[in-house]
Amino acid sequence: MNAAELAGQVLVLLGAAVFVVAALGLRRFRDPYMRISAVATAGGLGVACVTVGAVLLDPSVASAAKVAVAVVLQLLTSAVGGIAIARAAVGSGHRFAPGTDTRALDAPDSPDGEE
Amino acid sequence: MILRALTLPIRAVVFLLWFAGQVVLSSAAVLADVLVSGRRSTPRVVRLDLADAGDHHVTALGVLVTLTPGTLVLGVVEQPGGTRSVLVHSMYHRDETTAVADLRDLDDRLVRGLTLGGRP
Amino acid sequence: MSDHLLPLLVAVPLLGAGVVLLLRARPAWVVATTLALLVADVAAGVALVAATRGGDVLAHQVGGWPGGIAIPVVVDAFAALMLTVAGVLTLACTAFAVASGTGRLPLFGPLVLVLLAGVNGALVTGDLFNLFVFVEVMLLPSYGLLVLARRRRGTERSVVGSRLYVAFNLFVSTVFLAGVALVYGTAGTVNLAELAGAAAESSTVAAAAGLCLAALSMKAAVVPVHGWLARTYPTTSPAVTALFSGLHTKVAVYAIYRVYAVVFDGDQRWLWIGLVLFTATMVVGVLGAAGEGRMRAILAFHMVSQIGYILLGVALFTHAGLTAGIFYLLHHMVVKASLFLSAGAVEERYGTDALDDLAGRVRREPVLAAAFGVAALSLAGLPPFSGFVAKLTLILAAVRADQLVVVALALVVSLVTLLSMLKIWGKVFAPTLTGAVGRADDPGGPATADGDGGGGVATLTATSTRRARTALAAPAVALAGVTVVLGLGAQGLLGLTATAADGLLDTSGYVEAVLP
Amino acid sequence: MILALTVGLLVAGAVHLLLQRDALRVVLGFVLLGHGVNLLLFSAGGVGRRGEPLGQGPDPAVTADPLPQAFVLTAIVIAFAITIYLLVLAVTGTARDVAGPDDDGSPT
Amino acid sequence: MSLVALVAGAWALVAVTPALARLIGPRAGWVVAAGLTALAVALVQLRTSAGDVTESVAWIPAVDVALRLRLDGLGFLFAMLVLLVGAVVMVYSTGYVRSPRPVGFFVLMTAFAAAMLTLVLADDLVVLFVAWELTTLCSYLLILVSGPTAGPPATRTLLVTALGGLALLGAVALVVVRTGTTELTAALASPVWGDDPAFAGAVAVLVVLAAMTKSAQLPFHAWLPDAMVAPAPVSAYLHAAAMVKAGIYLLLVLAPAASASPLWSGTLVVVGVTTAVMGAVFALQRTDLKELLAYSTVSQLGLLVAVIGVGTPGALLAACVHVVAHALFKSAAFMTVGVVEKRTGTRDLRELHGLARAMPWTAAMLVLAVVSMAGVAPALGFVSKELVLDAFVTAEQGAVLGWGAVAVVTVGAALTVAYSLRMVVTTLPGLAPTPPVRRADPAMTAAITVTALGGLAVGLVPGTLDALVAPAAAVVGGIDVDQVPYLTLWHGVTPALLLSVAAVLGGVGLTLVRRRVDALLVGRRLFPADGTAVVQRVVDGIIAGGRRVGDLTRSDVPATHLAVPVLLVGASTLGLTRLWSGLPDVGPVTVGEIALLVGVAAGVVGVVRARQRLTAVIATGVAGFGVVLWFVVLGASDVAMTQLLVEILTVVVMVLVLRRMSGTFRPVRARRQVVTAVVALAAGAAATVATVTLTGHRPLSGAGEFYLRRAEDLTGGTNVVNTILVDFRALDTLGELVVLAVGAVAITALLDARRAVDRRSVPLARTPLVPAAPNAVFLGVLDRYLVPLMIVGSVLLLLRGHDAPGGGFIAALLGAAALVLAYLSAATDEVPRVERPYLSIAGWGVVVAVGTGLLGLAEGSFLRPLHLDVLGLKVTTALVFDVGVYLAVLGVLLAAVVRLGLSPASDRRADARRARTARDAAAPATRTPAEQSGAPR
Amino acid sequence: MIVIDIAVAGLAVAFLVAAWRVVAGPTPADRVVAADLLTFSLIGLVALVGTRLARAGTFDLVIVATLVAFLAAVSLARALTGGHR
Ligand code: NA
Ligand code: NA
Repeated sequence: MNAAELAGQVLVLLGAAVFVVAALGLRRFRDPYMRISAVATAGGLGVACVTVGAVLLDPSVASAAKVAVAVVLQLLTSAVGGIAIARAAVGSGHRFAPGTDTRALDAPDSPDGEE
Repeated sequence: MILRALTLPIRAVVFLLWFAGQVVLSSAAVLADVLVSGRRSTPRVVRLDLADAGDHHVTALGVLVTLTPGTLVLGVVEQPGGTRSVLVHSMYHRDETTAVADLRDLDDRLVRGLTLGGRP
Repeated sequence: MSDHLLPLLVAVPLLGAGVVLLLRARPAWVVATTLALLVADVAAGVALVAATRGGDVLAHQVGGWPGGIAIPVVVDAFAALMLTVAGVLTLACTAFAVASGTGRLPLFGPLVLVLLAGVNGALVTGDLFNLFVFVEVMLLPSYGLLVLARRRRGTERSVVGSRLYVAFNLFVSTVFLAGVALVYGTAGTVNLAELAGAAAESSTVAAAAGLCLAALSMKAAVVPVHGWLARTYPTTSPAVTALFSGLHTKVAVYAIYRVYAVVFDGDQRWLWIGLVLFTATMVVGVLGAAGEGRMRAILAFHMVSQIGYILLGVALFTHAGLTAGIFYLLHHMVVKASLFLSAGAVEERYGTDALDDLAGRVRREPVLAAAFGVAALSLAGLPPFSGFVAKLTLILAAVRADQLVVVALALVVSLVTLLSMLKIWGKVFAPTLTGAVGRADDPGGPATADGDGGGGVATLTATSTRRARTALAAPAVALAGVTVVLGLGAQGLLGLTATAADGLLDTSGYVEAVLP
Repeated sequence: MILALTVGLLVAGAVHLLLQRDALRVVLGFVLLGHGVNLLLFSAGGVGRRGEPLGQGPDPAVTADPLPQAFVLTAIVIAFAITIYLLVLAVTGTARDVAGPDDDGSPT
Repeated sequence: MSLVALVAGAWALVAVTPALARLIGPRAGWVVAAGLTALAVALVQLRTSAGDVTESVAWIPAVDVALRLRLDGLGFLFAMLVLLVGAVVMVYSTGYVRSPRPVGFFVLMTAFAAAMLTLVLADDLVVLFVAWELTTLCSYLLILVSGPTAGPPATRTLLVTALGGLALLGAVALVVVRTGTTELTAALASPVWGDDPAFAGAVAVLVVLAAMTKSAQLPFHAWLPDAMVAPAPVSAYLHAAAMVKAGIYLLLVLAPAASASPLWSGTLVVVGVTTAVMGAVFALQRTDLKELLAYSTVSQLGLLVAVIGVGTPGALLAACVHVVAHALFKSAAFMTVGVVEKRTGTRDLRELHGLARAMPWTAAMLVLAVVSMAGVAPALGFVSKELVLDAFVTAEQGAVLGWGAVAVVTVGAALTVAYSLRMVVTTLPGLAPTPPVRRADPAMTAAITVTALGGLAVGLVPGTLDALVAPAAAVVGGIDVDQVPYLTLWHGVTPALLLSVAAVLGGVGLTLVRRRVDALLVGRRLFPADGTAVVQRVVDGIIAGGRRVGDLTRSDVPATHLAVPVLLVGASTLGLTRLWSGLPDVGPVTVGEIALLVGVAAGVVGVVRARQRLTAVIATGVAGFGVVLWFVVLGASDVAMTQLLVEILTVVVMVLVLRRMSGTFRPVRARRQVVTAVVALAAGAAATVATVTLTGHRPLSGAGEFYLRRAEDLTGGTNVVNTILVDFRALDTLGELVVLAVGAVAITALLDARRAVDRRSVPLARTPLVPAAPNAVFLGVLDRYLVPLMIVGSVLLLLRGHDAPGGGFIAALLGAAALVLAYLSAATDEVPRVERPYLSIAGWGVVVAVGTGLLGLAEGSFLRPLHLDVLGLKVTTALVFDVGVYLAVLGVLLAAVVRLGLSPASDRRADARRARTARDAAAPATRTPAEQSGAPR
Repeated sequence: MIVIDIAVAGLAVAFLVAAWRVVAGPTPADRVVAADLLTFSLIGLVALVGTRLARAGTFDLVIVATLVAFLAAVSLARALTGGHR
């Protein structure tokens, strides 16, 4: 077993762990926002770990290049997707878990809710 | 200026490594929470003012904040003057001040690590 | 015609569809191009009939790949006849659509040309999966045609009908695809020629191909899966109903004949299933028709009934039966379209197709009355029209096959057919003969707006001019003329359908043309 | 065997949805039905061989039958077009019939 | 003149009638009469020139049907009746018809004559049937056009007679098939009749049924009186020579063969005798002269049917003579009644009086007709009735039936005398009617005179008829003309004469006590059911039953129409158990596969149980993702990629649709849930059984192996699936791209014809995050980089599809995703970048693909890919073909996004206008936007 | 390869938990988040299974997935607000 393969195995397992944690978060967190937080992280980091790990297990230049592109894309898109869901949740009136400090959302300059 | 261009790759790598470390650290908090109950967080929404930050800057910050376990960008608020802030949902900061400070730190490092000429 | 030009039957209408879609800002060009292509299609059909009347089978491997690998297009007498009649119908219905306004909508031309391409493709393909594809190529434009109406003039009914139509057809197509999958799973090919006789030899192939036939039967509206047709056909514009009546179920019927002849090699073991189902179709359809109160609803149920008649030919699977069935099929395509078109002409003029609303209002339409009367009598199988020859030959074939119960039911059904045709004719058209009947004080304006008989139907001011009325009536009259010609000159067509039947009884010509 | 069960599962779900009155459910039923039939097509090619039919000189002994794959590609795309049309159709008409008739069958 | 020319001449006469009637009005009757007379003359010449004349013209050789004509004694008799009575009626019509352009009337009457002529001259079973049906049609139309109330009776007439027509068709089919010929003479001569009693019996029953309907025998008699709404000339012709006589002719012509069956004779006698008596009783009940005459016809035809049933040479001669007698007196009677009605305005016995004074000549003629009808010497009716009675007396039918029949016939004859007398005893005497009678029309009078006097003249010298009726009787009886007895007025005192006298006495007696008879009969229902009502009830029953049949499927909900096929297909899977040949060889069951099954199951269960639409959509995606993984596992990268892209893009479109729907499904009743669940599980089980039984049991298919081994040399591509798509089976792909392109057109057509329902309005929470513009920043930045990247990726996928996963569809789906991103990332619903001319794009897709395919013709085949060298680069036209695919995909997706997602300017303007009008009209506030977009009320 | 199997198991768990959350909700946003995790799990699974089975198109599929999967997330987010951007 070479270093790349070892690294690959570690990364793959790490990535899987991130997913499991995200799944736990999805299961246990109390409101959509916490869940989004967990999922967006997993989407970025978990996918990155898993794909990089996978390519290390069966390395090739072409695959590596593809994975590099894919990881960057994934980090960007998963985060932006998460933000979009979060804002939509706020806009559609999803409640925060009790105890959440949401004063920042009660800004007095809130304009009228038209597009 | 040229110097900054030359050092950009190094600064970027340093920043990314730092960020990776941050991610690992924050993960610990999340992990500790979800493995036990998922009810240990102290969630809050904080506002981080970004002054005259450009679109790329706002986006980068949003992405990084969101990728960090425990924090999540909820959206952008634009003041009448054109200055923007992001609203961030934070789960594991003790209080608003720490949260804003952490986010401010991230923002500063982001600017230092990934730009040619400071805040664009 | 050289064999390698056969794919043009599909390619030319498709290219035309693309072009007229690009030309849609110039409606006159669209109409002219569409009609020109339809005329060319009919001409090609006639040429193919001439080329195949001696029993020859034309085949071409699309793309020039080896036989068994390429998708073959095959034209024998049966296919050539179907191509011709389908072309004639499309032309007639398009002419009617242009006269009634629907055909002047910019999207009508592209849709109808793609429909034609799909029909042609489905008729000539020698590959089951490709048949699935071409059926879809027929269906998609049909979905568009179903709702086609002037801006914001579509009706609620047409949308609801569309939902049912699309859902049902999608379901049936999926079942058919599953059948194709199972045929491939059992026989390892979807090439009809390679499948020749496979279902007769292997019961697993028979089961798989049976699913294909089941799907085709549903598409053909065989009882007990007939209700969709009766519900959806009346919901669109009259021109489109007429078009569909001539094409869709008929392609399914054609495919049933083809698949049973080639893949099952006319296996006698399963014919009883067909006899039972198709006889039931005959009976249920005609009863349904008798119960309806709108022209197009009556006609739609009649389609169901007639499908039963047509399919009896394949269920007998004798030379006489197949000859009669194919003759019936072609005759029915013409007559049914003629009926829908004359009913449609009335509907366009008076704004409704409800018998009670129309009673006594359709006066001074002797031409339409005659056209409808002729076609109705033909439908009921009365001499001297083509329907009589169709019924006679079919009944002779059934008697020869000792299916006397079927004969008895077929005869009773034709009586009820007559009854329901009289219902329309007597209420809507008949009083025009004397001119003495009918309320002279009735202005003949549109009936209650709630009639909502179908998409885009409205009394067009244009139809009140004499020329427009002639244009509206002409297609129905022309097709009614065809049924007279086919009745008195039945020999010509019967000779051709006999050749077509030969090709179904002995498929070796078909197979050799595809797999030389 | 498991593939066959998957086919059955998808078909069961699809049929359940197709027998509902709601237009969206019917569309989703068709989506599932399409999946089921696509897997059936694969099954028809024989799923004992699973090598990708790519690259030079694929070994027919272990490579998947490419023909069902081509069939499925075609079927997916056709179903895609029709699904989109069905979706549009589902929201055309009046608000009343978009909501679907009542379960007791009162007419639209 | 040949027979064919004769028949053609008759139809030519029909063809010129419209012009004639239009030009010279009712006087056209003279021309037609002349024409018919000329034909009769020609017929006489043909008849005298030689023996039987036979001619044939091919019609439908495929089924051995020819226009075979034959002139024998029977045909001659009936043809003469048809032509001469027709001529007389035509002359009568010139006076009767008042309409200035009576096109319909004359055409139909002439056609009636032509059809009858064809019928009686036909020597082909099919031609005979055709002519039979033509007479049916003519009578229907003649009745129909006669007046505003004629519709229902005409329909009933047609239905009853068409029923007989169908019986005849059945008989014809049986005879043709069993005897192997359609030639009537040959078929009748076949030995099959004697050899196969079942066949002969079946034909006999069918023929009798046909004749019963046409000749108005009980219980099919109702239509004839019903048809009395027709004008007098029509009735005269219908009753005397045309319609009803067709049934008699049919019995006569088939008698030689069908009498081989024992059923024939018995049935005919029983039916005929019953009808004769009941018809006479009915006639006695009527006060309307026309109705009386109609029932008289029923009765007389019954007599004819019965005597044909007796079947002896004497009986058949009697039948032939009575046909002539009946033709004469019945036409005279009807025409007279027509005159009476025209001139007095009524035809009710109770109102008519003084006709002898008012119109002495006509009254005299009426008396002559009535005398003949009553069978009183010296009219022809007497001669024929004597023959009939004699036939019964001398029949060898066994004592009971024979003498019983004689007795009943005699009673019938007495009743006939009674109703005949009844026609004159009250109408002729007395004062002339008060309203001034109209002037008599010479033509009408002449017509009546000819027939009435004809009956008298022939009765006085019956030998003149020998030449006409004896050959006919010979044909029917299958004997020589010499063996047919001669006709005489006086046979001496025979049993028949005694019976005749008894009948007359009885009739006179009944007339004397007619008040008491009337009290007994008039207005009373003698038959369990009124025939007309029965027919009407049957018709109504069929219609009601039909409505119920329609109700079974009267639903627009797809579920109703899908349940049946699902059940049928599912149930038929049970048959697969017989084909079980063990589990297929698909390798061992792995945990991975089970996990896939569980994943798909999660999705399926999720969508099935979903209460919210959003849940259902996402759960469907779960199942879809499971399927994508299946594709990866099964070695189908292209398919997996396509499925994934389709899955995502479908979700995008679904969301565009979701926002126009309510958020949750309507609750479904528990019982319905259970039923659908059971059906669904059965269907699923069926699918699994079918998959296991019918797949996986064979080695790699020949085609599959061919592709794997040969694809690269033949096409140059190493992505075998893609080579199938763009090379080997490009026709499939062409169809598929057309489906996509037309999808765009169909969506456009739909949303042009009818607006989509408006979006559901979701109130937004009042937060600082509401403004869209500042929040578009993230997607906006992404859009700047990803859209170009997607387009580049898309082009790469397109270019390399032949050798690696990719190709037109995948590329296009990615390109479409770029457009979707552009749409999603915009800050408003107006997205100029997306607002592309999707129809043109779709159109170009088709044009490019087909155009490329046509280039292949240069290499010998449509869609044959060409390999070109462009600047040293090897290019295949398959790539250009893929561009067409690409454009088509873009077209359909753009259509959906633009039409559902964007708010085009025109819509916004329309919405604004609608809102204004709604406000201006001060419409109630309850009116929702959705309703406004609904159907115009 | 056992490592990949373990990782696949981990991702499969995430997939199933996400599927459960889609059905369980309770809020629409929860379902949308779950959908997001579903797509991420799918991408990971494709990478792992593809590598495990040595599929040539594995990373092409991954790239395409990363490019388009978030379109579903954004779309579904729009579904929450009834289409408001
Ligand atoms: Na986060
Ligand atoms: Na049809």
